[in-house]
Amino acid sequence: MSGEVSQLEELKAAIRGQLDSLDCVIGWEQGYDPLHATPLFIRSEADLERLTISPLAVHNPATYTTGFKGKKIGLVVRGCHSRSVIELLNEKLIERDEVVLFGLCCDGVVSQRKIRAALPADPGFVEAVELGKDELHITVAGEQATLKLQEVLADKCLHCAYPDPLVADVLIGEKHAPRQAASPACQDAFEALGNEEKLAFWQDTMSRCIRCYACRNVCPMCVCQDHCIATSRDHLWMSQENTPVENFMFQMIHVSHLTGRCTECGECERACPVDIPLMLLRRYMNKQVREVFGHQAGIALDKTPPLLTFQVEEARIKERDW
Amino acid sequence: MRIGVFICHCGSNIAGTVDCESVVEIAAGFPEVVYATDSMYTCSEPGQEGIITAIHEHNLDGVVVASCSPRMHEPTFRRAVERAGLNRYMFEMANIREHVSWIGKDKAHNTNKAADLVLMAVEKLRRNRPLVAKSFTTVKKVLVIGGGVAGIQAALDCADGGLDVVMVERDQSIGGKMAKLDKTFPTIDCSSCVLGPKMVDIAQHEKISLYACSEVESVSGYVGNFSVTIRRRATYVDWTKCTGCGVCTEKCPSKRSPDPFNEFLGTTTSINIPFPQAIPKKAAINPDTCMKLQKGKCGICAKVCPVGCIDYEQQDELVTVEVGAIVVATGYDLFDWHKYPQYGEGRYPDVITSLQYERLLSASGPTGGHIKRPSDGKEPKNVVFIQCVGSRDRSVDRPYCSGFCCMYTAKQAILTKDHIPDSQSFVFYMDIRAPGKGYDEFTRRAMEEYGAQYVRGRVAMIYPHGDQLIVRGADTLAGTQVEVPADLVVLATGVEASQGAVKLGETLRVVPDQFGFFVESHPKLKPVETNTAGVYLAGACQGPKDIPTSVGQGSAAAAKALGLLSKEQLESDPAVSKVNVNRCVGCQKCIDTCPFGAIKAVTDRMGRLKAEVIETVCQGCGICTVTCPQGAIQLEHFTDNQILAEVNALCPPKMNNVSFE
Amino acid sequence: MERFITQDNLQRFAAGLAEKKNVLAPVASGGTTTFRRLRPGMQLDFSRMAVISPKDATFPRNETLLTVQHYPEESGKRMELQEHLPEGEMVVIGCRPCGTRGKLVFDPVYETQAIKDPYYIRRRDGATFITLACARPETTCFCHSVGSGPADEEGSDILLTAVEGGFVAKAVTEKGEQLLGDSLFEDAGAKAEEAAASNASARKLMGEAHDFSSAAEKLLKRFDDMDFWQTQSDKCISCGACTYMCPTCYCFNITDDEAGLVSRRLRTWDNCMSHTFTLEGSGHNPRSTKAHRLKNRMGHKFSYYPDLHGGQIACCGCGRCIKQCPAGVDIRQVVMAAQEYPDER
Amino acid sequence: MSAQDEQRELRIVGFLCNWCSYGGADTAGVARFIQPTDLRIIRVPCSGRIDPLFIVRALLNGADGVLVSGCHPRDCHYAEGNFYARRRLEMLKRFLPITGIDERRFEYTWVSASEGQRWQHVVTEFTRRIHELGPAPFFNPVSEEEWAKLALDGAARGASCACHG
Repeated sequence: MSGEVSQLEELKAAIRGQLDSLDCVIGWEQGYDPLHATPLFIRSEADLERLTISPLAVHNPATYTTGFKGKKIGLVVRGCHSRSVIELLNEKLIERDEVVLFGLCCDGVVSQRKIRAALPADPGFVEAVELGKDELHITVAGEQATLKLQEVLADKCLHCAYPDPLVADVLIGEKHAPRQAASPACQDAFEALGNEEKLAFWQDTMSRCIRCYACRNVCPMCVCQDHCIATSRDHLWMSQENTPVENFMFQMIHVSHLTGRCTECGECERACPVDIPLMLLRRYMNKQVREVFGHQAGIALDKTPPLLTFQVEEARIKERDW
Repeated sequence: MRIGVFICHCGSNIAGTVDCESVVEIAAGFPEVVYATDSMYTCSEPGQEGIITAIHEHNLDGVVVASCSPRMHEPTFRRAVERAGLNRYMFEMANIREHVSWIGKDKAHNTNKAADLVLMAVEKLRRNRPLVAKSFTTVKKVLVIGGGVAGIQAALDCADGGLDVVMVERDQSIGGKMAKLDKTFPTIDCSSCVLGPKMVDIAQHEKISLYACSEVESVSGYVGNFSVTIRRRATYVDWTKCTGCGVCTEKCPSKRSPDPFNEFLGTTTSINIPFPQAIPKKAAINPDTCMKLQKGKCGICAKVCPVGCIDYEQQDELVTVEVGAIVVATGYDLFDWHKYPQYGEGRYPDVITSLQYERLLSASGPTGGHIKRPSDGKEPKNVVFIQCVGSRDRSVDRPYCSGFCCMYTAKQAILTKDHIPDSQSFVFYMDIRAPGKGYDEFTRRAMEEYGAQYVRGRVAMIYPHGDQLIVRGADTLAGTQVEVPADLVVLATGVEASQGAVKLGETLRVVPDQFGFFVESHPKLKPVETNTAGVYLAGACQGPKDIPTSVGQGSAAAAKALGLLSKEQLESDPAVSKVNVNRCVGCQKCIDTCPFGAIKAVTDRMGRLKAEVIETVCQGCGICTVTCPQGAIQLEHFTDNQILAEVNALCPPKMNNVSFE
Repeated sequence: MERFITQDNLQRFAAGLAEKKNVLAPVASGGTTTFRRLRPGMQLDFSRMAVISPKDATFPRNETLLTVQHYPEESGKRMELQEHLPEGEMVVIGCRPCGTRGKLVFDPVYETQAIKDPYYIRRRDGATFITLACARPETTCFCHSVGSGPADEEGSDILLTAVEGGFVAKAVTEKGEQLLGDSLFEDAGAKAEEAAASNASARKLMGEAHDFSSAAEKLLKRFDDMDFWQTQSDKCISCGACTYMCPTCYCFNITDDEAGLVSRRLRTWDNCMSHTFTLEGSGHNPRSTKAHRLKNRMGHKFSYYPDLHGGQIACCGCGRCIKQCPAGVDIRQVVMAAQEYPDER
Repeated sequence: MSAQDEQRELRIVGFLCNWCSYGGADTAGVARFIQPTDLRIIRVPCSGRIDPLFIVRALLNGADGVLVSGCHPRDCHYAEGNFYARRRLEMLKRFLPITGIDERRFEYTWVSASEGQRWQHVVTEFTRRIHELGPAPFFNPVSEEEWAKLALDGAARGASCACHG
């Protein structure tokens, strides 16, 4: 805990030093209850005092960068957030000299979904939260609950290969030893299902979707902004009808447009108000991209997304004989 | 819209297996179709008149014709609807012949399929919009790449027709392979006597500028307005001053420079004019062997040059020219016969190529026209010719026939007898291919009058024996094995695509086939056109050819270029990409993926980046449309909506009214 | 009239209703709880407030307004229209007082002197709401700040209050009273007092309400202050989660779908946070940024609507938009920020 | 495949580039190479114009199979279109399994304008494959019974699923 406090102070000092030259710095503060953080747009010393970097601070600040085009801003980034920044830089969607990156070597953030499942009552009734070194002490509906942090970390963190920012101007915290990425067990289990079961799963799951497009709008790589073909008036891509097939069509659009660009920050899944496990699709596509192109989005500067280029001889595309 | 549908019987071609009347009946019920009919031959004069009349009578603003492939008659029908006052893009075709009646046996299924194809066409047409071609002016100048006989002919014809011509030649002189030949078949006339005057014409024609020792570096632009960058290699001689007097070549002490003009049979001086009739007749230094350039010592040529044109500091120079059309005449290279183990892989100096033999025969060659074999300079008595070395042989990936080797082998056998009356020629062959005028008679003369002994069979091996070579092969007609002692073996090495062809093809967007020969637009009807408008082919770069055919193609390509540039203005295809600036977020992905550089970034008045299509450069492939995630750039006539309309026509979305929950 | 029903019997009662009518009830699925059409074998889930509001009952996400059949030219008739007015009855079980009351916002819009929306009116008249009173407020709840409370009966036909072993059911309307005649309901007896006590305790747990009384006026004052709205909307990602989950949002979109000779006119939920909501045909958009859109959403709920409709705030205080916002935008904070904004210098 | 199945046509959508494969299909027609009739061809200028989402849309709309064909790599009329297409289409093909849509329902290949016989072979083989797979299931349940079954299965997964987060 004390480590985190000193890191927070170190970060605040770093931000304070640059605040004058920046339009704002995006970090996190406590949200509507002690269990939830919310993005914080720091413009003054007073704002800076509210900054938090606890594992509850989950939002990907890279999502907001394209909205600040032409202005110079600061971002507090974790490893996965830095990947989004790199991918945006690689796609020339933001300029390197327009972002100052305050990097946090990250030990993982929570999954509110897992916390909800682990708590004795709905997290809507949370009264107090105390952060221990490896655990969360939560008072909910008058009851005390202690959750092991490891057990409520987001999937992306449990299997994160890049906990430390891959690009940063200021780096806070201690770097981690290199780690191997892995795919979560539920991913493997789902992939092992038969076509009929998978199809039925998506049919039912997509019937929950209200097509609010939170998954799209929270995605740092969804840069079409207001011009997504799914909500365009003059395109035949989709009906406005809310049915499983149209809802799934949108997910296919999202995944297709993210091919080789998804940095696996998990924001789409986090943002979904009806808990659709969207990362099943994203992770699977990313796996294919890795296998065929040896490419992972946002892990190195100056890389072109694989669908925007080609090789005359594709080493790993085996065309089928007829 | 008010759409008219016309179902063609194509005689019995379609009506034989498609119930055209039923298709008409079904089509009449399609959305916005107000008129549907059938006709015997829609493409015929009365058929087209029928369309025009219907457009007027029924006030149609869109037409669907269901008949043959649009690759066949789309232009025909577009002209017809245009004659009736419609925009030619308010027309769609359904291919119910090649894709239906000719391939399906079941009439009911065919009829059903034809109706579906008509529905797709109707649904697409409903989203078509009139497109208007843009006119643009053209540069009345032609680039000819390659100064062989095909290129020379094309250049002279274009220049005589009034166009300016830029000729680019990689070597130091034009003339190509033909300049190296001694005599030509079947007339045995002197090659340089025929070609020489034409080469001189190139040099002297006021409309032709010649860039020798030069290569095409890059090409941008589009038909009528190409911009070509030419790299002029440093020759270390100022050609504006050089008179070709040759004093430098006489005095040059470095005499061991390889001599490509003589097919490396001998060596030459570092500063050199390749042959007496060279055009341009200018000296050039081979920097690899020049002592001055290699070691900084010597400099004799500069001292002896009477006009002071030697420049050791000269650099490559890039020149940009604007041209309206391009003729590609890059010729061919010889197959590398060393791949064949049976011919010694180069171990025996007296195994030479046919082109080397030409140089031995030539009076301007390294032996002054006396046949002396390379090993010891002796005059050979027994000369063995082996045909099809790198032709018609799948084992070396050269399955094609090089076409003219049979003829020049016969010619060389005849010339051998002329040069050495007591000599004996043997020719190992597979088949004699002599289909030209006077050709077969010519090969018979070689055998009958000149006593060349033809052996039908392949050679299995060559091995040395004393100062001779033994050629062992099969005589398949006699059914025996033969061994022929030879003083000299001449390989009729086959033709392969010029080495730089694939790279040049990428530059020009002309596709090479699997062997590197450029692919013409249509093998029969468009033999000199390519799929890139304004780029034409002449000579062996399209496939193996002899001299008369190459000359003929040179003239044909010139005629195409002249025809193209005789128009004051050209029209661009309006089916190109278009940017909806409201949707464009300026990510420039389309710019990165466009193969033609047809999209550029511009800044709007708010200072935001936007993509902009250069209409005349855009070729209409649609790669950008798929690249753009927000659909801001749409390929006109093949927009997302138009294609999706076809998809939805085939697989209609289910409109079940089962409520959501 | 107050009756008692056990938990199991309520499930049975709901299943019985579902055989005759459409029943919409909170059902757990895939880790979340949403209102779904109750089908045989499905269990009611009252453990948490459903993520999506029950507004589908009176304002469905999809409504086919009419279908069109096209005919060939020579047939003489070009097209035939068929209206699709909703039929049948709908019972919503287990919605909370806030969600139930939210639908009342629709009435002044869809049924006025001048305009009567037949689709809406039919659905509203055919709908029955069996509401579940809240025993305990969530951190995002603020129904009491918009004139309601955890046991508000407004808009309900029956109000259920959880008590030991089951629920006390109070009939609010005649329709509700009829339903309570079912044999699965028992005499409430002393349970009625238990329910009343629970409701009172819940009210107390709500704590102090926000005072939104000056919101209408103060929001209007900030109308031209785009700096204010830009700051307020900093973290908003301009998605539609808030509007789609909101029990009171009633904006719709009308689109035509077609498949060959059949086409239909569809009414679907629209979302004022989206760019296309106000995109004009010319390409101009009067609400071109998320700041404009957030201003409108707040203004509409707390200023423009109340101005038009007798002070009624177009927000039911359910807190869904706060709880489910991917970026943590808090509607209470935004309104308070406008209210507390210092008056003109 | 029973005789009756062979009789019934399935819905197969083809996307063909104008310069090579559409020409190849024409060549097959000119040569009267008999083919199954299920396929309907959408003509596009280049395989690089084919958005993988067209294929997804067709499959979600109930297509039983989708076949894409373009110029052989290196032979693209637009120089690079099929190189981009190859990447896009390969990724779609590899992605389909996670959706539960049988990836065998989608195939892409290259056929040149001269390969009429090859086109016949491709169409015949692909159509045979689709018939073996049978009609594709609709993504949207079409009847109340199907809706009910789905919703029930979903509800059976219950609220306890925290396997993602």
